Amino acid sequence: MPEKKFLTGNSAVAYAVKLAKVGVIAVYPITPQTPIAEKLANLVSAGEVKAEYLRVESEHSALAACLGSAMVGTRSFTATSSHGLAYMHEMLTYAAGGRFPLVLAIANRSIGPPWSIWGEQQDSIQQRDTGCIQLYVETSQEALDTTIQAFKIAEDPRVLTPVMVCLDGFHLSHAEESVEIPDAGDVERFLPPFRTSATLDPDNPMTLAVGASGEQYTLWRSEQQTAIREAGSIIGDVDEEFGQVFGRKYGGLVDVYRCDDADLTIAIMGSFAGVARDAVDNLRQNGVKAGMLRVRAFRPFPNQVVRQHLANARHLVVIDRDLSYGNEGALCSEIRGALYGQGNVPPIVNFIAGLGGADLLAAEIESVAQEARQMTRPEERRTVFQFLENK
Amino acid sequence: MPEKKFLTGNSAVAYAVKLAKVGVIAVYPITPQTPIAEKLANLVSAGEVKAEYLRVESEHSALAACLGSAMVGTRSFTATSSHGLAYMHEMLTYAAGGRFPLVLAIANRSIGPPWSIWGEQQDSIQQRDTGCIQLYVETSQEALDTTIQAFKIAEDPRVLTPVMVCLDGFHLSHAEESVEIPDAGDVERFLPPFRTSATLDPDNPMTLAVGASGEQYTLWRSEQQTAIREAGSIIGDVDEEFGQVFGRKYGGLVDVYRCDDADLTIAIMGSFAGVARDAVDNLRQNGVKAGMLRVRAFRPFPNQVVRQHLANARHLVVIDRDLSYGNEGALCSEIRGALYGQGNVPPIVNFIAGLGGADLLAAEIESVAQEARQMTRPEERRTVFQFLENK
Amino acid sequence: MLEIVWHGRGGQGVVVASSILGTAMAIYEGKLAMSVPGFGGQRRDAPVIAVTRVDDIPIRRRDLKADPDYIVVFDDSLISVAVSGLRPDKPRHVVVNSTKSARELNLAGWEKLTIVDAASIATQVIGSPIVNTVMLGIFAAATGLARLDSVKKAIADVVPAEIREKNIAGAEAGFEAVQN
Amino acid sequence: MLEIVWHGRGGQGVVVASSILGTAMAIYEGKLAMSVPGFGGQRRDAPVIAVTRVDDIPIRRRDLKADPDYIVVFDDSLISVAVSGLRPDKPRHVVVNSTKSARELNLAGWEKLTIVDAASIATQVIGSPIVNTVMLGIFAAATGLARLDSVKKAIADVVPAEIREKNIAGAEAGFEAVQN
Amino acid sequence: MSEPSKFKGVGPHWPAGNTPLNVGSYTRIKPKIDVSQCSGCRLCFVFCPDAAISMDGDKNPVVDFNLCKACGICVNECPKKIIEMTTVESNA
Amino acid sequence: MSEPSKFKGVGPHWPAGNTPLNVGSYTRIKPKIDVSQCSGCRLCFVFCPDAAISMDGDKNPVVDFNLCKACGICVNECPKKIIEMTTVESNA
Amino acid sequence: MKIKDIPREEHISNSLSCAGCSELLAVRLALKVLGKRTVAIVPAGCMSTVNCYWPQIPFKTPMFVSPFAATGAILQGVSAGFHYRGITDVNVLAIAGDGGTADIGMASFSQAIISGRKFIYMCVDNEAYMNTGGQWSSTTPPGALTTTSTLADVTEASLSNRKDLLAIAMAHRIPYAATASPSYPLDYLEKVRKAAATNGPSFLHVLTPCPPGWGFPSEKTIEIGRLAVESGMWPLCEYQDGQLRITHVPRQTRPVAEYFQSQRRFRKLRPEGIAQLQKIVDARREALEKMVSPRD
Amino acid sequence: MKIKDIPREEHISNSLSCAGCSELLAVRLALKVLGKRTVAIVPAGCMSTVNCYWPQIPFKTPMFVSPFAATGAILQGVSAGFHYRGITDVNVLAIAGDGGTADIGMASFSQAIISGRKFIYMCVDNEAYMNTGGQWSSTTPPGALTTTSTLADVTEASLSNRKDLLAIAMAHRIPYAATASPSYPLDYLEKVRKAAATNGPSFLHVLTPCPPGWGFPSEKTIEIGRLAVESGMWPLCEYQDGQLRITHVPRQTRPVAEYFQSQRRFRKLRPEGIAQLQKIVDARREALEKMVSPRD
Ligand SMILES: Cc1ncc(C[n+]2csc(CCOP(=O)(O)OP(=O)(O)O)c2C)c(N)n1
Ligand SMILES: Cc1ncc(C[n+]2csc(CCOP(=O)(O)OP(=O)(O)O)c2C)c(N)n1
Ligand code: SF4
Ligand code: SF4
Ligand code: SF4
Ligand code: SF4
Ligand code: SF4
Ligand code: SF4
Ligand SMILES: [Mg+2]
Ligand SMILES: [Mg+2]
Repeated sequence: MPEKKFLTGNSAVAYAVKLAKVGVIAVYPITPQTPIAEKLANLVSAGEVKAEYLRVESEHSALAACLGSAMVGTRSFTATSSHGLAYMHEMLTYAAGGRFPLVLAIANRSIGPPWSIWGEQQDSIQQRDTGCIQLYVETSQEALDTTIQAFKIAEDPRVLTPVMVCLDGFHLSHAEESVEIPDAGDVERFLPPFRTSATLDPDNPMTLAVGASGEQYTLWRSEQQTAIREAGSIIGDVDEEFGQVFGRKYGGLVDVYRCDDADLTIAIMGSFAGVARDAVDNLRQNGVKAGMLRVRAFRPFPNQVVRQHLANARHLVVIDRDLSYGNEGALCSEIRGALYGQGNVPPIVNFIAGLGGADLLAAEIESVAQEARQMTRPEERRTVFQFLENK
Repeated sequence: MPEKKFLTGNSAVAYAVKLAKVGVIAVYPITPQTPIAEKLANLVSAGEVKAEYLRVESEHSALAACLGSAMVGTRSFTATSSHGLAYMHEMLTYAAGGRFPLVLAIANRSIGPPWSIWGEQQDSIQQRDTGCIQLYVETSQEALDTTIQAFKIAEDPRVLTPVMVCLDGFHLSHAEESVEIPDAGDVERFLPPFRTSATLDPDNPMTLAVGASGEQYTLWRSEQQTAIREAGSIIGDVDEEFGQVFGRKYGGLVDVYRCDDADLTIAIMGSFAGVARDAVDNLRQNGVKAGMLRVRAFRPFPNQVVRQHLANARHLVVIDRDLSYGNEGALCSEIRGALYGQGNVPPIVNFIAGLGGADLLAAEIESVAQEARQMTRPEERRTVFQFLENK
Repeated sequence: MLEIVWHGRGGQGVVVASSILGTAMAIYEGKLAMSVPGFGGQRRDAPVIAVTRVDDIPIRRRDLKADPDYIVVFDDSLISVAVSGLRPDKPRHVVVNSTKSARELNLAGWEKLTIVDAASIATQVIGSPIVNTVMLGIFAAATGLARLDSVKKAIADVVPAEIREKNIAGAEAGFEAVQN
Repeated sequence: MLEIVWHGRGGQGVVVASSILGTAMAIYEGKLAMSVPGFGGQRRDAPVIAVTRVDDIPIRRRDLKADPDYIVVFDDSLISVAVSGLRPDKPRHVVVNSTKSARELNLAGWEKLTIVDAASIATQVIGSPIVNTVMLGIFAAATGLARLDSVKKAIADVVPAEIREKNIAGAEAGFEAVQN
Repeated sequence: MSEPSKFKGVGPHWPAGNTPLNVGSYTRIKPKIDVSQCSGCRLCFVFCPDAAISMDGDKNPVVDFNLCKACGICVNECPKKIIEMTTVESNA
Repeated sequence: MSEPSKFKGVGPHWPAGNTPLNVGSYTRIKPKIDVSQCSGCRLCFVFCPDAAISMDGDKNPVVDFNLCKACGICVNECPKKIIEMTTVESNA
Repeated sequence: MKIKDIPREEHISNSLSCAGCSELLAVRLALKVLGKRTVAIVPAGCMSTVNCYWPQIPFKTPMFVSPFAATGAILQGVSAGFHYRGITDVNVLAIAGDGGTADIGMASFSQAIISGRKFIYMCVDNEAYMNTGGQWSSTTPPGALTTTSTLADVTEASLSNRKDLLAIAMAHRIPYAATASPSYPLDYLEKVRKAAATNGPSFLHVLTPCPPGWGFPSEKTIEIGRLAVESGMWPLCEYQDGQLRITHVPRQTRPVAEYFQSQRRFRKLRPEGIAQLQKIVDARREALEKMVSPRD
Repeated sequence: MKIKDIPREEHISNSLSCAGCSELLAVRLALKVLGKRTVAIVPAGCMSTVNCYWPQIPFKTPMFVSPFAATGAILQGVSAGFHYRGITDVNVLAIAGDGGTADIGMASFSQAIISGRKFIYMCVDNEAYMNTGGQWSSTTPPGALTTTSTLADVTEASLSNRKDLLAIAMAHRIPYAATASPSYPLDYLEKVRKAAATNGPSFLHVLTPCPPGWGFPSEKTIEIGRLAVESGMWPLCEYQDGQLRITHVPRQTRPVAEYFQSQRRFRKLRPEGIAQLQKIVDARREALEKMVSPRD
């Protein structure tokens, strides 16, 4: 029987890990992810989760340990944030290139200096080229549901690629709200037992993670690219199937709000989509046909659906909780790439907001949206930092 | 007196470090960078370089040690490749956020698995969001000259940001060619003594790398962004001044070849620009108005000059020696971003080539260019993998 | 949407109180709710706030910049902070743990005001001066927002077993203190 | 552009030979040159190649896929590999270290061909069977591409001090072996 | 939150010893020392983690309420047991 | 370079023990064992890093030229000194 | 050194640490001996977090917040940089936690020792990751609860299950290393002095009781530290020129049970476990005495 | 075990290693004793590089090429994964170099031991980073030249300047650890057997002479290993149940000078240096004998 609980995003993830019957958990503490590690430790010692709980010495080793256990056929999980995710960087590339189907939860946080334990998406954005799938969620419920979906996506024989489930630090990881915990039996039916292709098995000996060059190397890399592109459709399918079984779905690659007839669209990722929805409603009350496009899958990047939903937008505000220093917000430049070459594309305001844990209010989005409406020439571009413009 | 030598790209870098009078060198071995570490070790023990040579236990520590020595007012240098650079990821973010003016040489190499010791630019491309400046060079001479320039750029009070000098593994790091070694005195005049802002100094005590949140945090981040954008013009100025002193310059942010009247342009980074030049000449012999745009500065990304030089291009081939799995080559999507919103932008073929050390031949570029000429609608996009299309 | 802002000091259980009320509203009062803890590594005695939001439709905002309908203050040294800068545009109910009078607390102006010496109740009933569950009882009685029963169930859900009973008793005591 | 391809085995100094010739041409013959070593972690005895390119204009290509004008083979077990698949479209000069005859080596067809027992020269003069510098002398004499003097200067630049003299002598010996 | 940086250095660094906040301001119980009986052994001064006790002259320990967090260590460690915790109205 | 992968597994992994190349093929000097004097002590078999020596039956060590890299260890370690390096024409 | 000789000048105050924090006390006292010309490298952990958030900057001496794993490497760099510039009058001090030293920092710690450079590496050991709320670290003692180790009692495994940093430093043949406790200020500060006087790497392993993390009232901080030494849980030793010696033999030795009962983190420890641990502690004390007593 | 008992079955062949590689020999022999049901974790280093490049795959048993720093963590994961699945008949073996163990891998190595999980960690020590061409590692002996340490002679610093992995493992109270040499196959394989029989972590530190890296002709590989033991440079010991013992006392002891003269890497070592090192080796031998001899 489904059960209702009042949960933080972190606890929601922990319950998903429990429902997914994970066999090995290796998590290293870091704020704001730590409560996931702690909740899982409790569930394990309470016997509610039958998993091996590894206390490794770093995040690099946490992911490495998961690789090791996955390699011998055990579903494995880790979670981290910020410097911890940065410290995993080599291993993320390794897990993706080696096609290991792992699931990581990322409680998004900025990376210092300046040090900040608070929320920001820079940590996972910095991993955009590692080959891992990245899904960003809005609510505790979505965090739980997406984590379950993530195992199914990662382990799909056509994908076999690690999946990062990203939840905003504190704003989502630590805020509590109502969550429906799915029935264990339903989850078991939805999520087949762990499958992987690369195994250390004396009965079928292989050398894993071999070397290659030139042509053979390129072949394997192109297969890796095919798989993660393929994941694009699989993410949608899994979300659909999840909806049929559990009655909740999230739009697959993107989640749209009042977009169809919008001529001003706000693109965003993660839990600030909530205030973006408020901003959309307020703008509409003031006669601005606004809509919101929430990108759930940042990798693979959904170029096609983004094009589709922005086809009619005349103004675009892209909110980035990150910044690719020396260029612009990552979501913004990826969206530019998606729209490249389309007939009359909209001018874009790139709103850099929510850095270092800053709250984002609907009103702030609305005022940036009003700025955006002043821009008419598609080649116009503006980057607006929260707080600083009014200085 | 300038002196002519027959040098690999790696040795050229080592001579630049000598000329820059670096005080602390901390390098960890990895192919294809290792010869830099070895050459410097020899120069130090031969007394030709008066520096402290640190034998650390990892690349993370190599860059950390450089931070430490820079913090007490010593010009510091490290170099790495591939997994080593990936292992530095956290420290790169740290050095950039902390505004430490360091110079790193990167002998570009792929990151496994599949393992490959050979050339590819994935390793440095994966660092595009860390806040470091990235300069890609074509020849041994440019490697030497750019390394000297890099110190001046990094230490400019307006910049104070780490600079990565990227040279293709093997094709450039290990191939030998004629190099003019600048006169030590000239270099001393060109490059002022080491300056930095963040120092551990008992006579002016500060706490370095502090924490912050929200508004103050955002302020520091926006200053970081301003500094690296500013570096855009400073890179050009330094290259110009270098030209005046030493008679060699490289175009600053980009280096163009027969671009002015080109209606088919090949965009590329690094040492394969050589074969791209051949391809351009051959194409022109066959009546195709081709040109080449070599991007030297990938961070900061030169949106404006790229726009300028591609204004008239009707066809565009972007060659990426990297791949942002789940999207496309990084150079390609950044160029899309740069051209976004311009009047009739060209359709782009993204040619993924030279992975895992593969050679790239002019003929291969030419045939992709011919493909590109078939494309007419700006929204058309094609990703072509070397080797695999003809399969 | 109703917004309840909790003020206290590190160690007084402000975040837990907000979590308990949220649980009561979301699980036992059929509402939708969200509890937003004051973020950051507060150490003991530092001022802490938490915000509980209650509504019939999904709650979208997750910030701490609330425009409170209810203000609950665990430590009367924090009152000035708690009520400063509040626009007089809507009725707000202030619930305070204090031995002082409204005037002493400079709260004379407020018509919706509940002052109870929750500390001594807590010390008596729970055996420690940690007032959060007592304040929940007081809040329930004074505002009628949640039924005592729901609050007690929520306490049972949130509070660790070994101190559960005491805290339920604490809530009851707080509730009665207002009733009578 | 002239392309010289060097064939040998790990340990025979193929890469160094290419480097020395490149140095000779670039520094002492006023040409532009590039030396491209066979890439990768070869271990002893594995076949290795290197390519030297020489031109009057900047050299742009850095690959190993050469269409050689000169083919230098340090180990006659590699000849088949060295000459296989070469289009007959241009004259190519083959220089081999061997005790065998052209026929035994299946090189009868080649008009530009130099076969010298460099190994015994090396053993005599240098005291080890490492033939690379001897082969450079032979190459210089047989092809006239570089002056012996330039080769000797280049050896002095590239080879470590302790074995410098011997190797210069080796080059001379190789040179004379062809002259006479 | 405090006003953004006016300090003109570059990057997230800050002059040492800048502490606008008085950590002692959180607590209203503070130690009271009966200096008349004090032996001047200085143990309270030594053991106070927060540098809240200074020895004025050679004998008298003085508590700085702005720094004192009321941990009670001095009370516990004073060999003469002449320090006690008392509630103060204003703590600065 | 060899032809690209036909192996149907996913990712950069490969079935164990696949060695198309014979590392012994590089060298044309190989050990020759005078088995008539061999004591069967097996030390050559034990010390050969490349598993190039096998004991056929209980007595006779046999060298597999496809695997032998001509390191000379067996020659050096044979207590009876009955192994010598000889040049072979074809090495397989 | 006498209590009276402890300098009055303060080099850190107004820190956001919890009340009764002995990590802060250890730092405060060490800086008194080391003085103004000391630069501190402080990796992520309580001692950086409570001392680095703008605009509250409690260190009066230069301080750098170091990445968690990099302490040893930063030390090498700072020490080498000073050496390159010929600056010899500055103490280079690291203040790292147990997690930052024994776990994620182990590799750079180990290499820093081997580098032979001059620095003082101080590990303030509160036996868990306290800055993140008290998770298990590899120095967490057997029987202690943390938020990620709910180990209810001592098991065979759990006994070896703890890193002995002094032994590890000795295995590196470090010139100077010692265990210490701020509850014994003179012993502690004498060791800080010796560490600073060492011409090469030195290591101080300081036990720093943590009121919220260990579960005891803040006024007991010093007392708990004393109890750790008197119960034999934390012997005060020193390793110099390859010789290990005990620097303080407690007048009275207390049963470990007293130590365990003084802290909530040990609440799940059952009598058998306590008895077992008493044996181990006695054995260790004996071994130690043998080890330090000159052979025959 | 007798020579005759060494299994004939080969589990690795056609490796691209150099001729006379004793790392390969160590692996080949170990696999003979451990058998088919062994999974090998091999971090970046010669033993992965020469055995992993498509399409040449010499391992016949399962093998994983591990990231350089992660060996210990992968071991934990593999061991835990097998344990979770109830698989108990597979040996989990790491084959890591000195660089991969003593330098970049130190943190994960250290934590793997503390984890108490069952595995065999074998360090094949050729005393430098050979896969990248022979750079200094923290096990490079004093007086040896590498491409990044041109240290011409022994200096006070350089003497301590070497990590003793056995001592470090012992400081972790590891259940089983030993030094070994493939030049002593029976001693070596007996230790492999014991390591496999240990119900917990075990560590084998194997000296593996490297012809190109050390500068000696490939046929001397075994001889050099013997010389290392007979000269006292590489004592063969074993640590079990907290006891250290010497497993092989060479019949004859040779002067270290012989060892140094046998390898080009020591060519810059001057007589005074050699004399100094002879003293150190003698002292160590004595200390070792004392240490292992039961106290009075
Ligand atoms: C790479 C990385 N991983 C994790 C963290 C999060 N983190 C910061 S401090 C800390 C715990 C520190 O524990 P310890 O070193 O024992 O110091 P203490 O706080 O106990 O004084 C952790 C896990 C980090 N900052 N960086
Ligand atoms: C993070 C990282 N840094 C550097 C390297 C490059 N690297 C690969 S193997 C190796 C040396 C290995 O030395 P060792 O561990 O002693 O093994 P050996 O080759 O000597 O057997 C190095 C430096 C790497 N693969 N990964
Ligand atoms: S109570 Fe604590 S903080 Fe206050 S003075 Fe005493 S020891 Fe210092
Ligand atoms: S501890 Fe007590 S006796 Fe000693 S100085 Fe302080 S107050 Fe005086
Ligand atoms: S020469 Fe070396 S490889 Fe060949 S058989 Fe003898 S030992 Fe084996
Ligand atoms: S070592 Fe010599 S004697 Fe022993 S088996 Fe081999 S050949 Fe025979
Ligand atoms: S948690 Fe412990 S160590 Fe950290 S500041 Fe508080 S008392 Fe000090
Ligand atoms: S370099 Fe040394 S260790 Fe590496 S393969 Fe060659 S012989 Fe073996
Ligand atoms: Mg700690
Ligand atoms: Mg090695």
